[in-house]
Amino acid sequence: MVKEIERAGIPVVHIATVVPIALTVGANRIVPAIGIPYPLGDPSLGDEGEKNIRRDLVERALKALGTPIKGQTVFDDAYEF
Amino acid sequence: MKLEIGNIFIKDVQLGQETMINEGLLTINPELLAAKILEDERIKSARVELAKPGESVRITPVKDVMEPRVKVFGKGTVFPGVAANKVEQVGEGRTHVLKGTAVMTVGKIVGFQEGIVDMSGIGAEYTPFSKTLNICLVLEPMEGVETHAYETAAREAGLKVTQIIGEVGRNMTPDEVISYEHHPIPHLAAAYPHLPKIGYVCMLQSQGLLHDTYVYGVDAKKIIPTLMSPTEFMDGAVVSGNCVASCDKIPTYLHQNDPLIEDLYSKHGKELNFMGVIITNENVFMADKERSSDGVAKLAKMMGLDGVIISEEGYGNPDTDLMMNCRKVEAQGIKTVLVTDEFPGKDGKSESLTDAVKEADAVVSCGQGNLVITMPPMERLIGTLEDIETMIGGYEGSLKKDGSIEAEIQIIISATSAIGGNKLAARMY
Amino acid sequence: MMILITNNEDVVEQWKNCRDIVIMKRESDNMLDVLYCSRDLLHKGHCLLTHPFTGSLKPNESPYKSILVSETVKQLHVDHVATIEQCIASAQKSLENRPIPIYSEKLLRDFRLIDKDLISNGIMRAQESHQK
Amino acid sequence: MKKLKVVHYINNFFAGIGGEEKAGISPEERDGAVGPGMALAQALGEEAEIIATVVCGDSYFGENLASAEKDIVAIIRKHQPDLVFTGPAFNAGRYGVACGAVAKAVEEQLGIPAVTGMHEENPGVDMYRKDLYIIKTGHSAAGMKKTVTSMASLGLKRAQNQLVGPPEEEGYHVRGMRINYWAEKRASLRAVEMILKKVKGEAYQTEYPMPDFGRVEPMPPVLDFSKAKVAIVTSGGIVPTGNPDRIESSSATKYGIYDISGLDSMPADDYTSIHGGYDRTYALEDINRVVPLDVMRDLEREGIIGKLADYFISTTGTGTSVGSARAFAVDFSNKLLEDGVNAVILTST
Repeated sequence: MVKEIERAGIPVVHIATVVPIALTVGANRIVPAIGIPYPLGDPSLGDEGEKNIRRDLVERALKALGTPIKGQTVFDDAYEF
Repeated sequence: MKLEIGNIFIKDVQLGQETMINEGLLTINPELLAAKILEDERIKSARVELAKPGESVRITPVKDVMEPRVKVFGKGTVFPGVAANKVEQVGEGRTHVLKGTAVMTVGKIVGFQEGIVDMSGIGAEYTPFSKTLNICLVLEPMEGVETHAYETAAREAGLKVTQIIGEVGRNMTPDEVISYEHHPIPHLAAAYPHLPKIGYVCMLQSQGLLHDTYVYGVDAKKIIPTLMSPTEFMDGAVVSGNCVASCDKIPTYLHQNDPLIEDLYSKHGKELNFMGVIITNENVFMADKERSSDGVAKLAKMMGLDGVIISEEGYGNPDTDLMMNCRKVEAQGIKTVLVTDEFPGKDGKSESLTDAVKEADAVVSCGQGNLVITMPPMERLIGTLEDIETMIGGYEGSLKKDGSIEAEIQIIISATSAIGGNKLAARMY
Repeated sequence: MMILITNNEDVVEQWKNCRDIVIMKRESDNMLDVLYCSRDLLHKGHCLLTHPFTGSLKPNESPYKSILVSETVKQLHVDHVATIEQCIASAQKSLENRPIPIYSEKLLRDFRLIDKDLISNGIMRAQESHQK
Repeated sequence: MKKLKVVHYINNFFAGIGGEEKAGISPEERDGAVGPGMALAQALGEEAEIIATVVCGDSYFGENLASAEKDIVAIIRKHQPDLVFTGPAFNAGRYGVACGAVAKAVEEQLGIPAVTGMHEENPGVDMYRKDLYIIKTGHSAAGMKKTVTSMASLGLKRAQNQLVGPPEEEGYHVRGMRINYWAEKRASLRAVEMILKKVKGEAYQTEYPMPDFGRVEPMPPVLDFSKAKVAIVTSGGIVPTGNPDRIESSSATKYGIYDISGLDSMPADDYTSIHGGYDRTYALEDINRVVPLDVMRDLEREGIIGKLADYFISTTGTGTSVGSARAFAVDFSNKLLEDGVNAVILTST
């Protein structure tokens, strides 16, 4: 899916739970999600905490969209923008 | 290490008083063999029946298939460490083979296991054992014997009878002698410095009851990968206890006559340097898979191999070991070719294996087991048709009134064995 | 501690008094429910201790399945998630081709016996290397 | 031998009616061959005759999938042809998906053999390769002659129940079906020969290709988010309660577009997850864990992003064949472009 969106000319970032699968499917900008049943949340945190990490994740996704890349790139927490 | 294989070509077999061979005719004494089997009190009854290529005969359910051999000189006996044989290092000296014959253990152990050998008709095309003179031991368990115990009894009965018959060839002059040499690795490497060093990784079925293999009598679940000389296989060091999924089963016969070993030897010293066999297992415990595949890659590296061929036995669980072995051996810079069979479903459209790695870019297919065929009725039956419809590959309505059987070729013994002995293959349409 | 997911009452019978095993008994007449349950645990970071497709019996042949999963949670074990997803896809496909037949009780006992023997090998191996 | 009756399906462009501006026309019928049908008729020669051509606009087909397919099949049924051709669609994405849908409907509902043609990158190939014979074509109509010749020969074989050869002989895309055959040499010998070639770096042919996916060049970055319009797409199976579009819980054959204008957070009681591939309890507790509407609305309000699209797009990721997922994206990307969306955040479970 992600490839066809990009082929149509729209930059896309894939917040993916299983990074190797995202790589195989061909996403170019990948941000690792938190967990499979809760990609942008974490039930162990309170509402406040959950919204904060969701915000961090979405902001990292936007940063990824704003970063020039040559090939497939995983923007995990080790990545320096 | 040198082993001479003396092939005595057997053209026909018959039942009679005295067990002997003359001019290619093997005579065996059924009472003597039955009496030997019944020494084991776990077995209630034993009958000997013959089946010859081209006859209108169906044999089912088939537990194992073995080739009668006898060690004429050199240490140990055939089938070391099993069926009361002493444990001794084999693979040297000379071994005589009653070429063209096979011993089969026939009869139910559990309701769903094992498959069919048809001696003629379309079913015969799919199994190597429609071309051998088959000495069938039809066995029945004593009431109340627990399944594990009876499986061992049936396995041992087959090995004992195969050895007794093999003895007949001890003092014969073979029609053909082929010698197989196997030298220490430095010697081999120096002998053919310019030829690619090729190894064979043989994955042995090792999951549990009816899914086991034995190496010198040791249950393969308990081994970690080790190096073996190809000649040890020829003396029966590896024995099958696997009775499930008849089409990809590797009976003892195919370990004794491993097609990959034969074809690697045929090019040894000419196009390649056959460095030896790494045996490994397919345990259910995931950590064992990591340990074993690490061991395979380490041994391949230590042997200085350029490439390996990996064969597997079974479906599902072994696919993961196959891919782990492939990935880790390629990571050592050693090339791999995988030999496997396929189960892409009735319509042939789904994934053939339950695992895949991108390194697996060189695969040889032994055919897909979901193909449905209709085997014509046979005049004579050895065994029982009781469980056809619950055997793997069979289903409700498989057994027709006229005795013909419509089923997936999964139901046929060694139809798609991933050791590569057949010409059946599959391709992408 | 280990988690044993199974729909095989003989397996429960054999391992229920074992201190280091939590048994999740599933009531279902084919293996899909056991596979889904194991998958959900893998998604939360548990990992496989035994392979989901033990035994060469196809998913539309044997009604029984037992899977051993670690109790401790680490980060996502991607290979194991891929393995169970592929097994689920294969099981769905083969059950779609032909559902599990109605077997006699005698035959069901044989299927339970094989499944029990295979998983017991895995459990004993795990206990030997005191898996947590 | 009586002449075989053939019906040919093409789109607005190839029927010469017009380009994008005419992509909205509904199905209509023409007598005899039209446009590429002429070359196809020539390739069919005396054995078959194109008695009618069905024309439909790609946009009309895309937006009215069910009704368009029903009407087209009705027209074709009326003619009772022996053989149907659709396309060739070359590399036109929406036309390819339409050709595949029509051909599949004809085969399944009318039992009439159908043949089409597409370039390998056309999403219709992955979507329909397992159901249809799709002749390999070049990028554009430049290769029309060669394409229609292959389509004609394959079509005639199928209409006359002759044996269809393997993909490399007949020129159709590999369908992904594993068929047995008897090889010359036994598998072990083939394995030995293959390892020797691989070790020596010589070319060899694997007998079972591992599944893999093509690569696409990455898009240039979005430089100024404060003016950018961002949309959320998810394969996490989030749909309005009651699943109005009946999206399947796995192997989805459709996607949904759901309005979120005016909402600051995903309302737990109006939305649910129907995804068959994960434990849904956590998503049901808080849908924002899959579709981050609460955070996106904050970012929009704070001016960090220009605008959040008024809708999100959803399907179920598990089991959905690569082909269908790609076809969905081809479809909804057009809508995103029309609505001026400059960036997409895709979430998957």
